[in-house]
Amino acid sequence: MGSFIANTDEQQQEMLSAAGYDSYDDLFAHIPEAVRLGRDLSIRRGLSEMEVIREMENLAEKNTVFKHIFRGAGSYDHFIPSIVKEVVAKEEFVTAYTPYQAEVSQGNLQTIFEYQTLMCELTGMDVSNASVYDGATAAAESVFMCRDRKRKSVVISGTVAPAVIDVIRTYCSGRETEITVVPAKDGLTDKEAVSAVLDSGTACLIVQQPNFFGNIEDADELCEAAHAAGAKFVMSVDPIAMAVLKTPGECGADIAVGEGQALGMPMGFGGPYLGFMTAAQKMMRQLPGRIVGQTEDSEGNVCYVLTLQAREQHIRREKASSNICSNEALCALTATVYLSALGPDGLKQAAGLSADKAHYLQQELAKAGFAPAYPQAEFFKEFVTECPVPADRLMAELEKHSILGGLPLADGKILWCATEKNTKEDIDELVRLAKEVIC
Amino acid sequence: MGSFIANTDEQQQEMLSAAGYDSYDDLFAHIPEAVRLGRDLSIRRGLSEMEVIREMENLAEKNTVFKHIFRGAGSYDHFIPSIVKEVVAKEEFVTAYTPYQAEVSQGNLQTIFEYQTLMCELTGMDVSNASVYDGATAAAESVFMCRDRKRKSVVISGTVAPAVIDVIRTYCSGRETEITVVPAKDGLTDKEAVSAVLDSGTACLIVQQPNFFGNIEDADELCEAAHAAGAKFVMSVDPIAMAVLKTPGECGADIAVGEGQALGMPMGFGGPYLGFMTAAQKMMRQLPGRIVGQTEDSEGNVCYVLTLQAREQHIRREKASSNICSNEALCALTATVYLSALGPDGLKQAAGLSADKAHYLQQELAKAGFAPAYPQAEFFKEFVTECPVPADRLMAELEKHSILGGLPLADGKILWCATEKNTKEDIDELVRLAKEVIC
Amino acid sequence: MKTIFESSVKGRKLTLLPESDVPAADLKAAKRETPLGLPEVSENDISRHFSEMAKATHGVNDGFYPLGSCTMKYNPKVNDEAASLPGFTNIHPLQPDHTVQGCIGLMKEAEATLCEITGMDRMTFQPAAGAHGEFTGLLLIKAYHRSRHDLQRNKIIVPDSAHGTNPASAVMAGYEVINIPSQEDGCVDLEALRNVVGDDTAGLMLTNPNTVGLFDKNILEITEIVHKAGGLCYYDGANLNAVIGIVRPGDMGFDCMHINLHKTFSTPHGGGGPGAGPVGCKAFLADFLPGMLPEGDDELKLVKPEKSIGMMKAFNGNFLILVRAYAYLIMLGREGIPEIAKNAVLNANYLRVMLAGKYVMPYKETCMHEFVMSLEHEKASMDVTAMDVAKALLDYGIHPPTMYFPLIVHEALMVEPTETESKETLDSLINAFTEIYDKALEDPEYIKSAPHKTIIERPDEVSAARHPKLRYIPEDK
Amino acid sequence: MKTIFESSVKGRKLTLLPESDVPAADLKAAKRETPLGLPEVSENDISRHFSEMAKATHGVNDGFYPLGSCTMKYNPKVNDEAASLPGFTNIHPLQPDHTVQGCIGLMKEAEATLCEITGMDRMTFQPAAGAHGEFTGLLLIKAYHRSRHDLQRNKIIVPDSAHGTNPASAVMAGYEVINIPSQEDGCVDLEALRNVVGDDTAGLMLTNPNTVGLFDKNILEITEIVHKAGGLCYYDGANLNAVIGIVRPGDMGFDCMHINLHKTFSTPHGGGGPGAGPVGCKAFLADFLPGMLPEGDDELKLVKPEKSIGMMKAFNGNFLILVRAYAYLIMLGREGIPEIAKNAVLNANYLRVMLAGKYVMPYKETCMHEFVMSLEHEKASMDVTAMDVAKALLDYGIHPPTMYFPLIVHEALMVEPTETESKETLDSLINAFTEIYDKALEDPEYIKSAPHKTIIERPDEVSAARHPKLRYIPEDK
Ligand SMILES: Cc1ncc(COP(=O)(O)O)c(C=O)c1O
Ligand SMILES: Cc1ncc(COP(=O)(O)O)c(C=O)c1O
Repeated sequence: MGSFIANTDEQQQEMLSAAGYDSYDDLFAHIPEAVRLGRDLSIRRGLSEMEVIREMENLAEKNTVFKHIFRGAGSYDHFIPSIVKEVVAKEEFVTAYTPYQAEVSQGNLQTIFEYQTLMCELTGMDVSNASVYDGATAAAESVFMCRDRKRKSVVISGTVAPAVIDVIRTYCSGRETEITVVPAKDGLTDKEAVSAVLDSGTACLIVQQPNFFGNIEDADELCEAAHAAGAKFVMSVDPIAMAVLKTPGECGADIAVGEGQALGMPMGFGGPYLGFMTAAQKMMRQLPGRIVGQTEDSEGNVCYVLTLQAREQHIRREKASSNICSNEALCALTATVYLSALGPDGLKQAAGLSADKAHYLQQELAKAGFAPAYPQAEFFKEFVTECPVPADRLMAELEKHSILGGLPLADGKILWCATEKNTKEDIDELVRLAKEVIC
Repeated sequence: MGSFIANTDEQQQEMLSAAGYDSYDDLFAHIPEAVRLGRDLSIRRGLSEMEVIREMENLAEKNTVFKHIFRGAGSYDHFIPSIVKEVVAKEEFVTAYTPYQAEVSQGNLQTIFEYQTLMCELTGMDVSNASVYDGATAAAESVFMCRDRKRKSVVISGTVAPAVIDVIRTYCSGRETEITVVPAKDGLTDKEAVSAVLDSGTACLIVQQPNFFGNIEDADELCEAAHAAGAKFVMSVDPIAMAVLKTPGECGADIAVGEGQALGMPMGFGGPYLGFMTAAQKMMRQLPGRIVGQTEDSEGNVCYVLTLQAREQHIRREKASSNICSNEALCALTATVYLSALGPDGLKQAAGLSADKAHYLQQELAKAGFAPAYPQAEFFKEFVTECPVPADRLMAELEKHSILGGLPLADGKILWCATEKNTKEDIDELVRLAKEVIC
Repeated sequence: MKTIFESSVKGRKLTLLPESDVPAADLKAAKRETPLGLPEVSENDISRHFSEMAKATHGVNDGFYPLGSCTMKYNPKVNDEAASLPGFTNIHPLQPDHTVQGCIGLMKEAEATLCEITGMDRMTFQPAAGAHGEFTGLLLIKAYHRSRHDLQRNKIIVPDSAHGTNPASAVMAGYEVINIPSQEDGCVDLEALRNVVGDDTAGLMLTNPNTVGLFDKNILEITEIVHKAGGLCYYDGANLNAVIGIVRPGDMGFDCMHINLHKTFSTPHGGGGPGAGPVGCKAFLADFLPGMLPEGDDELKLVKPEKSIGMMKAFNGNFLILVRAYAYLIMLGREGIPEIAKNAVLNANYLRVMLAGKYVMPYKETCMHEFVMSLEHEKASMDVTAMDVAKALLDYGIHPPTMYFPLIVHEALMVEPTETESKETLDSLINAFTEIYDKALEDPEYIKSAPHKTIIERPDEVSAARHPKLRYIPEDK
Repeated sequence: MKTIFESSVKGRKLTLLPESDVPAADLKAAKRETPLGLPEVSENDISRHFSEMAKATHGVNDGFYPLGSCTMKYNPKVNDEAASLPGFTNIHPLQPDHTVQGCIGLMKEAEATLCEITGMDRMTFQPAAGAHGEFTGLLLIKAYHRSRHDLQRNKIIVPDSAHGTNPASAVMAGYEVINIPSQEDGCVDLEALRNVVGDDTAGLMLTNPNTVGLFDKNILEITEIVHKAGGLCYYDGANLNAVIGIVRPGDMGFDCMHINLHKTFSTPHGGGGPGAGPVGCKAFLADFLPGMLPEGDDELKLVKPEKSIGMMKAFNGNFLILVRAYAYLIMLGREGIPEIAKNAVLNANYLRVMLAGKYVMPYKETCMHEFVMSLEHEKASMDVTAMDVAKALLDYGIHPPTMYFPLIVHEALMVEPTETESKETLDSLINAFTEIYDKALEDPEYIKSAPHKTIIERPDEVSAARHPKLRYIPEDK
């Protein structure tokens, strides 16, 4: 059996006595018999570390690690620089708690301050929080920021990722919040239909950029439509795309949210990921979660603290803007190091390469007989094609060559993705195999 | 192309000017034309980090990582606790230089002091240095510690690992040092033959414990023989075995050396490993390499420094006890953390389990038709068997099942090894396969 | 300390990505026009900057961290090693089930183990933290009542000693919060409870041991009162470390609950997350669980429960955190798990008794894994507050206990030593507390102006909130 | 700081290894009787102890490290990531060749690349460090002369400015050392050299740039003089960073040489190793190389050269260090390699010129990657020594330059900034040096008692050597 108990049996006895107890039975005597388990847990015997690592390796080996990944849909195989992994593995960062004690947490606090700055830079917004659970919960929290007594309904474009829509629905299921999902048109937000449903009860319009199908929305127009109805405009964005596309700030959005996984986090079967949230200045006090601010100590030194806590659950309890307590701090640090390592040129390069590869893949797939599903739309690093055969057959063939193909959609189409990690050679191989399957 | 140059082109220009140079040509103008390369290096173009890591992964994949390893012969597949890897990856430990500046190197110095203590404890000797390159060079350096004007020859038991003997030979090839290797008898040191060659010119007798064949030598008797001839007695030992076997100190050895790889270092295709050297007090000033000592600072605080430097090349130059400068400090730290993690019980357990598995393997192999080569000898975690078929055939079969079998020896025998990592199940599988091969 | 932005030099960069090997895509969409203000630095700059940041951060590796309600135990490194295996990290969340049998298998085993430990029947791993789990559990309760068309149940009862997330979660789930006062000993006032339950009671949120560290002996009565009124009982599992292997929430009458893997199950806190807050429930609630649950024996698959409340998070939750917790679970196993609770409780009581000589313990009973001390007396007599004592501890290299929580104790310091701390470490805290007390008597100003050895003095929190500076702004702007 | 032994508590332990699943072996051999005095600690104790140790160690990640002759450049993390791939770490050194094609392929490529960089024809990766390489090279020279039955060549010529390892290595190889004085500029005195060469000359050991950082312009004449006398020329490659991609030792007339991968090729120093000191040589020496060399095209194998001097180390050298260097080599490539030398030289000259205002530079010429300053004047005028200035730098978070080397310059400080440091960092050193100088004028005692901000003051080295305490001894012993 493994154990991380520090005290030896002897020490435990000594301490029991010192605290006035005969034995552990005595120590636990105040717990009513009726609720005691009174038996051993019916779980396996404990293992030594050596056995644990062997068993974990065996489990990991039961998963297929694909060499070439052409699937995105919310989780992306971007390159992670070594320095990112090195920095975020530092024991101090890994093991600290939320920085309640500023005097011994300046490093943690300052990196969050840097994270907030980076997220504002990326999205073009004024203020940022210190992270929420993931991109989908970030979108859901944004609804709560916009809702008020008068405006309780939400309009979501049908081009927003289904998982994000699902989470928003679930989050809103407790409080009466009417959700209208406006079906997509040709892989893009149906602007007319959206304008038609926006009204004086609409708290916000939520749009994704690039959208779930990889297509680039005309965000300016959608923002105008939302604002014309007095609703807030929320954009859920791919942070990598922010290096090249018009930002939420530039589009006039009130809130920007998104999934930060692409900024240095592994796919990890879905988490931990990073939900980021930035907002226009006027919405600062509606932001959920931790926020770090700069201040001075009693000697006048610049320093950092958790601030605006009057929004938070531990102060406001049932009146808090959100219930969030622990967030995804280490993921926010990861993004901070990633963005520092890439820098402006590197992030533009990552964005550019992803777009280049995706466009090349789309052209080659089209030649091979996989027609683009939305030829009129412009896309970034993801796109949808038709699939002349059942998608499963194609996927099975690709899997044999350690390729994870695009995501089969419910309508038989496929959502492909490329990043800077996909080489021309790999793309050509994929296309060759795909061609074979449909011949 | 990759680059780790900090300064931008602009900064470089600025600095060139500030230092009084027009250009890089100007900066290098003093180098005679005749020796300048004057062309590009004929090597590959530089890569980005992403390409580098992909290429390194491809190379690594061209190697076979065996799941089950039954080969030792100087490099051992012992279990490495996670905490060991975590600690030795700390950037400060990894990137510092030799601790010349004690005031900012107390951590490094103190851990070396702890390492020295641990090595003394393990071997039962009085003093230790801070490491040398590996076990074989440690053995070779021990010869130089023993040699003097009168005693210039070395007697080595033929049961010492061939690689160690080779290195001693090479090290001694520069200065006239007669080396006599006394052939083994039944897998053990031939005591009579050894006694017969020891004489007043013998600087030292070198014996390995357990020896290359895995057998346990009667070190006391050999020590007596060496001392009787006025020679020093040097023992090359397996550090894991020290948890259970009589130590060099207990046997009366003058010097103990050994390969420390088993103490937490990966096999790594041969290095970096750890040469350890400990000695009786009287030989302290003959030790080669760095040594750390405890002292006090000007305020009376306990602290640590590199000491006894009068032995070293940077002070004594041609009169130094050795030329060693950089050693294997991070490996010494690895051993320090490993031994702290295992503790006395853990190390005894590692030793005991290795011996248990090896003995089980030997018995099962014997039943399967692989007779022990040295049935009279007692062994620790390695042993030699006969092999009724060409060893290559057996190895090829085992390889198919991801098993690295024992080391085929020149005489057709096989040197097997087991550690705590080999389970009964794996051993039974190996024996089953081996049996099949000879049927 | 300089920010990373202040090290930026125009044009400085790393060389991470290759040139393109395909034609350039020509995007016509509206482009970003604002300059991208990311720092331009070298890898060396990054290494040094974040080394400096790490050194200005107190981790568990730097010393004792007896932060009450947070279970800052030692995080075994084997957890991290397991979670960094490429067979876990490089797995896309939307891979087909047959390619992720290891992941699903791990979820299945972890679920079975944690259900046995908690006395629950099924569990979802989607929630990313404790608060997220609370919200999930409350939605389960809501779905349950709705499924029975029991629609008037719109109130959640929460003791005033509860963690702030409880009432906040209840509101997010669309409930009205009914606060009930605690008794003097922090336990539930049965009378008060009986008075508030009714056919509008959706449920009760409770943690046991409660937030002052005491085990509520009336727990079976409490849950029965709620059940009798038709409500369900939600267990805030943040305090599971006290009872793990000894008492099970399921056996205390709770219907659903969350677990903080980042507390009891030793996954690191990461400076504020990521954690994981799996939610377990009794069988009758299992059909409502969110996300995808592992099913099957040989061929495992992820299946969405029939009447699922939906999705609490995209994908499968903080899976790599679960990997860590699972490594910990299989390492400790049957014999190791109860040792946690025993030693956590012993360590807390040892400290409590040893400190009772100098400091006032508002509760004299045996505590569980943590206890609360009150500095009310010190504040009155020497004008030294809980905050002052906490800050003075910083100079000993000890992270202070939780301050001013729970709200029902004045000048509270809440101490949770955890089972991974040794007697020597506990004694060092006793010593520090004792010295601080003595110093406070002798020279209160010294304590009131603590800390003295940290890189900054006490920060001005008021002006931070009054004039929020939430991002770096370059000097030239 | 407590030693790990002082945290030991009898019976405390980790649980790393399983119970045995086979019968216990019953060893009859003589057993260890002395108690095994290893510390008994928890994993938590280990984490905290070594965290404390790491924090008391200045690494490159903590700040500037301009240690002359040591090339303390930034070590890219991608090197470490590559070297931690299981396909490298979990490889037994005695695996059959067909199972280690990746390792041999890497050795082959690394050899080809480093040979092109140095102008050598073949290379062994067995030597574990620079000094080990020197010893290897000298044995090659010896084997060469022996093979020609040229047996009277028993002297190695070494300039008095040489690194201490050079004469020490020569002696290990059984040579007599002939020291020749350097000229005032640290360069070889051609007359003195001509005077000592003869038919007892086995060879010359030299580094160029020399140890004062100057490029010896007469290098071709020097190597010719030695060659004419029948000797060979050995190049100490510790200073390769200055000339890499610009000048090749092979083209300067050197016959063999070592490279410090842990200097020029950016493998970390590990607090004093492990490094790697591959030895390259011209074709006529290749048959004597030690260890196993990669051969073959498709099916690679490791082959021992025909007349090999033998083995310098068990197995294949510090292979995982070579992996790091190889990652660095392929990353920089053709264009990146010469940038190293250019920027290393530029950074050194920038510092040299900027510091020349206050400090005396004994050599006024353009330096290469490092330069030497002399504090002789300061010692005479203010009684402030090179050591004092070095210690004062510690208070700026800067690791001091190498002190008192080379021996031919009095009160020497040898500064090597490396190419990975930025102008801002160099300016911070200039600023520190300037402030120290000014402070020394004003208050020399302050500088003489520096450092003031480190965890200890200057240690008493004399008593350390006089009463050596080389291991921890428990109080009760
Ligand atoms: C009693 C209690 N409940 C709930 C929570 C919330 O957990 P988390 O921070 O993971 O959301 C905490 C955490 O501090 C807690 O102490
Ligand atoms: C000029 C010179 N030669 C040789 C060496 C020896 O190298 P190593 O320490 O790797 O043995 C050094 C290292 O300091 C050096 O500076």
